[in-house]
Amino acid sequence: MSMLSTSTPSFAFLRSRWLGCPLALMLTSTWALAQDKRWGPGEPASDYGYRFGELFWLITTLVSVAFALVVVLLIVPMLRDRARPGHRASFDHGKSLHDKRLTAVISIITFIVLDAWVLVIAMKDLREAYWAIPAAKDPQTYKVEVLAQQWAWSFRAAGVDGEFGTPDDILTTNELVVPKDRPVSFNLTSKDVIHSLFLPEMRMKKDLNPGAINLAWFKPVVEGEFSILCAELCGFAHYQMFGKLRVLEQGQFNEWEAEASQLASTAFDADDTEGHWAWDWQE
Amino acid sequence: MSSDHIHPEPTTFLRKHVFSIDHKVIAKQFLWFGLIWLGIGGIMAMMLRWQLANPGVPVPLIGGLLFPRTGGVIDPATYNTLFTMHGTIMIFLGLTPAMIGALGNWCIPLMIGARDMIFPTLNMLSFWAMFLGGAVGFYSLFVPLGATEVGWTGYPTLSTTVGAVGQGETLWAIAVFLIGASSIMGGINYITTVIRLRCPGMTWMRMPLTVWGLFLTSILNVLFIPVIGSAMIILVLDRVFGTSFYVPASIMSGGTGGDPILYQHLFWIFGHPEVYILILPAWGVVCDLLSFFARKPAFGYRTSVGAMVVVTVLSALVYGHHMFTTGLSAMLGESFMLLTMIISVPAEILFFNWLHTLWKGSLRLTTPMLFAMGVIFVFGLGGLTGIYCATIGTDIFLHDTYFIVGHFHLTMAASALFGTFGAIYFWFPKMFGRMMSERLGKLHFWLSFFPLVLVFCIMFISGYAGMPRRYYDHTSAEYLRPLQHLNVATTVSAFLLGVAQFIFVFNFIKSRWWGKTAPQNPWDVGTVDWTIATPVPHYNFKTIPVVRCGPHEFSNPVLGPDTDWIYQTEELPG
Amino acid sequence: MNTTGVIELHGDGPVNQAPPETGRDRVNATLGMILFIGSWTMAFGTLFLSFLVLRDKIAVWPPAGIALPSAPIAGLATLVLAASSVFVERGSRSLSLDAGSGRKASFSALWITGMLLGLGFALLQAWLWYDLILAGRTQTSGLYESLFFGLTWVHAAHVVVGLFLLVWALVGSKLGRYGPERRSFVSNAALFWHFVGIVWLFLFLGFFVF
Amino acid sequence: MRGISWQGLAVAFGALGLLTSLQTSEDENPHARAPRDVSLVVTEGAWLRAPGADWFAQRAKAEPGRFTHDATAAGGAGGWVDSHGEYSLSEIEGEWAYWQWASAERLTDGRQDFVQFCSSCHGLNGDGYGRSGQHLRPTPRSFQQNKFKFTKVTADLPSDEALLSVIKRGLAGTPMLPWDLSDVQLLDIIQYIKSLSPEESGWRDVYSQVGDAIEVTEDPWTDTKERAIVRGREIYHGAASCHLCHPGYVTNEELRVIRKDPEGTTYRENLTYPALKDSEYEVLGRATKVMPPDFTWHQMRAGTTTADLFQTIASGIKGTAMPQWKGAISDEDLWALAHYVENLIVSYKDQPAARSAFMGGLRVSGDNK
Repeated sequence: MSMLSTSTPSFAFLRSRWLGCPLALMLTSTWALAQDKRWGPGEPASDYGYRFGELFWLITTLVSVAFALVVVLLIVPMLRDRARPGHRASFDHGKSLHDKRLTAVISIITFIVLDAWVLVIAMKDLREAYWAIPAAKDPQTYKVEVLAQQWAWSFRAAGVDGEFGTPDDILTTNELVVPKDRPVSFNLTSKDVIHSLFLPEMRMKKDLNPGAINLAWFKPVVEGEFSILCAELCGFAHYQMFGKLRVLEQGQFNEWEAEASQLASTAFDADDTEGHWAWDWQE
Repeated sequence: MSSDHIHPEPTTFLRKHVFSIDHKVIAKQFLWFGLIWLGIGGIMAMMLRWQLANPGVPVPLIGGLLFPRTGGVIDPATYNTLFTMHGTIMIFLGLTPAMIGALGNWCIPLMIGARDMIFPTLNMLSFWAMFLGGAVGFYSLFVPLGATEVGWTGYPTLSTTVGAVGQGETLWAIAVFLIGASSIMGGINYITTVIRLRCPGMTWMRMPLTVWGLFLTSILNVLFIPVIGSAMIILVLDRVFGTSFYVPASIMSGGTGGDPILYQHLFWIFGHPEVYILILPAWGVVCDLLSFFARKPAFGYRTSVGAMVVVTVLSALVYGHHMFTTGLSAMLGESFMLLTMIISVPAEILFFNWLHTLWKGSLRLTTPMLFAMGVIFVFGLGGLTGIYCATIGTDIFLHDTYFIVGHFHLTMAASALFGTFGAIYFWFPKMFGRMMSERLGKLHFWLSFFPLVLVFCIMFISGYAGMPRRYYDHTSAEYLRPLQHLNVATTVSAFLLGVAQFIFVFNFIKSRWWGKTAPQNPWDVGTVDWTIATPVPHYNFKTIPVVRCGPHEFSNPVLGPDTDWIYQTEELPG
Repeated sequence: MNTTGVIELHGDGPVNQAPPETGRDRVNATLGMILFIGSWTMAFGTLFLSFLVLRDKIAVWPPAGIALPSAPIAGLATLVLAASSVFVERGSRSLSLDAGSGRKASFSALWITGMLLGLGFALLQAWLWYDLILAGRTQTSGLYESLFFGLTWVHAAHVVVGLFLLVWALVGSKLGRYGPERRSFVSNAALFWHFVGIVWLFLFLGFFVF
Repeated sequence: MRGISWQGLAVAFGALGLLTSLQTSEDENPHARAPRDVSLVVTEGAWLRAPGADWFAQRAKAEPGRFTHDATAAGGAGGWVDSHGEYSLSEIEGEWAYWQWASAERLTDGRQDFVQFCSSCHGLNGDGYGRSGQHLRPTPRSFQQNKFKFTKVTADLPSDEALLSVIKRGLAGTPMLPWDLSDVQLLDIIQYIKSLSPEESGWRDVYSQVGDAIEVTEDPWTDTKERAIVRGREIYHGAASCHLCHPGYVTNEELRVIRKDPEGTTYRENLTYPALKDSEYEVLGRATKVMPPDFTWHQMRAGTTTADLFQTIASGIKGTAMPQWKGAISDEDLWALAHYVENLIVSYKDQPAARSAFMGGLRVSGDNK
């Protein structure tokens, strides 16, 4: 026994930098790779989109450190404390007051560093971004009613008159056109099964439940064409339920809206009641 | 009813091997049953991976046999069936019997010094209910329109007649109900046995942690499986009798209808505890195996037990984190986020105790030990990535992507599977009276470990890149096309992982019949199960043992320099 | 927990003759039954939770303008089931009181009365359904009917199982399988029957009172 | 004892089930029918009208050995014989016609795939009233009306190949997807769809015609695309009068020049917008209306290459105001039209700036808003 307690294990390799360097290298190279479309979701295109990336990489850093610690504590005994003749394990039930205190302290530290830190930021993100649905009354808010079905998206915008359920409502299938730099607010529901509206570049996702209306919003800050995917299993062609999101600069968007409204009025068939499906906007 | 009452040893084949009420035979039945289903589920996974890496290319070797109509190509319906049945099979028919059924039946009576389970007939019924559930699930593959295609979560309205016509989904619900009934029967049996049949001296704090894990799992089983049972009954009522519990009225037409979200709540009230149902026995086994092979007492036995109890309680309160994008209210969302974060504390305590058990030990890196250490690695990876999923800010993007697939596979699938493997390698000598090959066992571990980590870590990358799960073909959407190389890499790793399992199959079968005869106690371990002869005699203990010390008195200085362990039935010297 | 220490193997005793029940066996059996009832409480709790959630979606409760199940019949059924539970419990207790005296007559009379009352409940339940179906309301008619038929069916299935257990206990006692010396099955059957009664009480309160 | 009570239980539950399932209320909304009892088996095979001899001549080339020409068939007129026995030639009321036999097994396979993949929109009976087809415009086809819009064939009814290519390509801008199913599955589904046509019409009617794909003739304008566009513009606004339904892409002034109309002639209001048109296709008891596309705005359902456009224009859109142009104008002009339309799509669709400059220019200068 005495042999055990006096022998000092060698931690020399821990003092060397060969453990810390690869970790830092791995993290940075992963981050760098993840900016590529082949390895990550690319640059965010909505005003709150950056929040996902920041939080993700904060968690990644914390988690990497914690996991590296676990791996080191796993590998060191494997290398150092192998059974061999004359070697005897130290006898420790870990039930002394000191051990209990150590457990409590480490628990509190990990909770604060790993969880509480992230929690505080997440709460801030939720309050400031994801759950801060813009007011419907605000004329800046661009409102879209989404009716999903197996396996397509139908989008209804109010058109120039700003009223839903009128002949000039702009109806599109699998294609959504929105103005840049204005908050886009959704009313989401489904005809048949549950779908989920996933705008990866906007970092937005929300389920569409039949029989209920869900709310979601985002504010595009980049012009261009983006993806719409379905993120809730909705049947065989779930994988084909995608659409196109076009973000237009405000002037172009106004022209587009006027023209689309005009075309919609032209196509309006007043007798076809079953073909109209707008509902009262919900907040 | 009671195991104090002794039935004579059965003589007919039927009584001895089929409708046996002996817990050891039932444990073996569960083990074979579970392993066969794990194999079937694994083959399904391989087919899924094939389709994802090579969309629309016929499956090699078995494709032509299985899908003759499409020339071996997996069509979208078959694909959905495959991933649904893969999930269902792995959870309900693979891990549940192999982990809880086999391990529970084998370990609980032997480790607490009992002659059998307290309700042996109920025990037998538990196996046959599960068998029936498996049979119904298997049969559903052959009905018109095939087995269910709506994901193992079976969300309505996709799982009602709105989205799934045909009998497949109904049969699936019935199968899940039967398997649930089996788990409840087993759970009642385990709990009562642990409470009532511990041998003299086996106090709660002297029980091996394996038994603790199984005991807590049984409590979760008894409390939460009925929830899914009821959810399934309602689903069948909706599908067969035309009620509208889960079928809502349309927003446009107004009217009063049911609520599909109700099912999600019910499912996850069960579903989250189910994760812990699968992982708690693995945790218990890991606690024990680490101590056994580090030749050190399990560090912080009481805090480990406490942590597992806290996890058991908390597991019922965190289910909402599966529904962050469903449209939970802000208050509910934030509460569930906080609660989910809190559950990481007991898990962290367990990690601390495990790593501390290893520290300054005298490690015998046997196969069971490697798998136990593998669980630490794999569960560490899975558990830590749970933080991304618990945080709503990141979960909104990651929900229903491959990130989630990677996360839950590492936590509940890979960890539970590694725990099961460790347990099989460890108890095989007692179970079958023969040793498993250590050399093949270690090969199996290393050849499983690296591909497994690779498979699910690549999934984290694809998930971070926004690749949704349950897609038949990721090359159809423009956004996902650049990510296809990740799919190919995952598939290659998955195939390596699959091939490595043949080593286990070979080792298991060869050792079962042609292995080296096992000594009574090959691992130098002191728990009660190793005090008896191999093979274990009828009714285990000729006289009920009396326990005089804890299960982990390794390297105790009072034992003297010649030995570092002691049987639980022996008094510590001095 | 076993406190007696070493227990010797019984060896090859007579096979078909069940040995007498010890107090320990009774505790085991009751503990198992309590766990089972706890489990089933979760099951019915789930159904009741669903009931509360969905009931909240119905604007006016009970729905106006449609045929509803008759509250007086349901009330009568509740009383009948409660009475049945009382008789069954007294029957079950009479066994333990009779332990040693060997009398079984009072058990049979009480038990049969409880059983017949249980059957009466089942008939009243059937009457409730029949009435509603005659009025043209079935489980497909709407959410209220879904709830009413769905929940009462699941409950009725347990009533049927409960009645079966009561009959089984009675027949067993006649055959001498159960008696004052072996009464775990009888007391567990009674426990189950009370559970079925309590579930009905909640359904009754949910549908007809509140 | 045990047996009796199990039987009793089974009978009780059976009776319960029967009692309650007999009473199903009939929902008024055809979209919301509860599909609890869906038949998945077709018990009878069907004889379906097949295309003509030309189609067989082509098939004979594709599948050598299967089809042989027999000069004595059809009462001496000559005809094709299928060695597989699927197709046959028979006479009804003096008309010789090719028929195709779809066996009950094949229709069952088709039925099951149809229920899996198609019924959510097209309805479990193929009547177009699927739950997901609710509120959907354009409406999903009912397979009981025999009106197929984008088949690109010479007659009213499409051949198997034409339907196959529609299903595989999908209809852009609608929920009709490009389906990733094997040809075997799709052809079974197609046979099932054909068998849904009512007795004495569509594929079951001896008098109906099954058309083959419009042949893509050689494009005479390959080297002279500019001239084709100019020529197409003249045909579009002149001989073919496309602007009556589709938008006119000219000012009133220019239109008068192209049509050689006298000064002061006026044209329809909103000339640069399409005009809503009636169709023959009925939904919930009334004929639906169809919007002819504005090529600079709407998505083309049946492809945007010149060959696609050539075929679409040539065949017309069945059941709508768009007639079959093949034969009405020369192939050369059809190709010119295709080039003109393709040019409109390429130059202006999804290009807001270019389009508003172009359409705005037309609108300010004329009286057509």
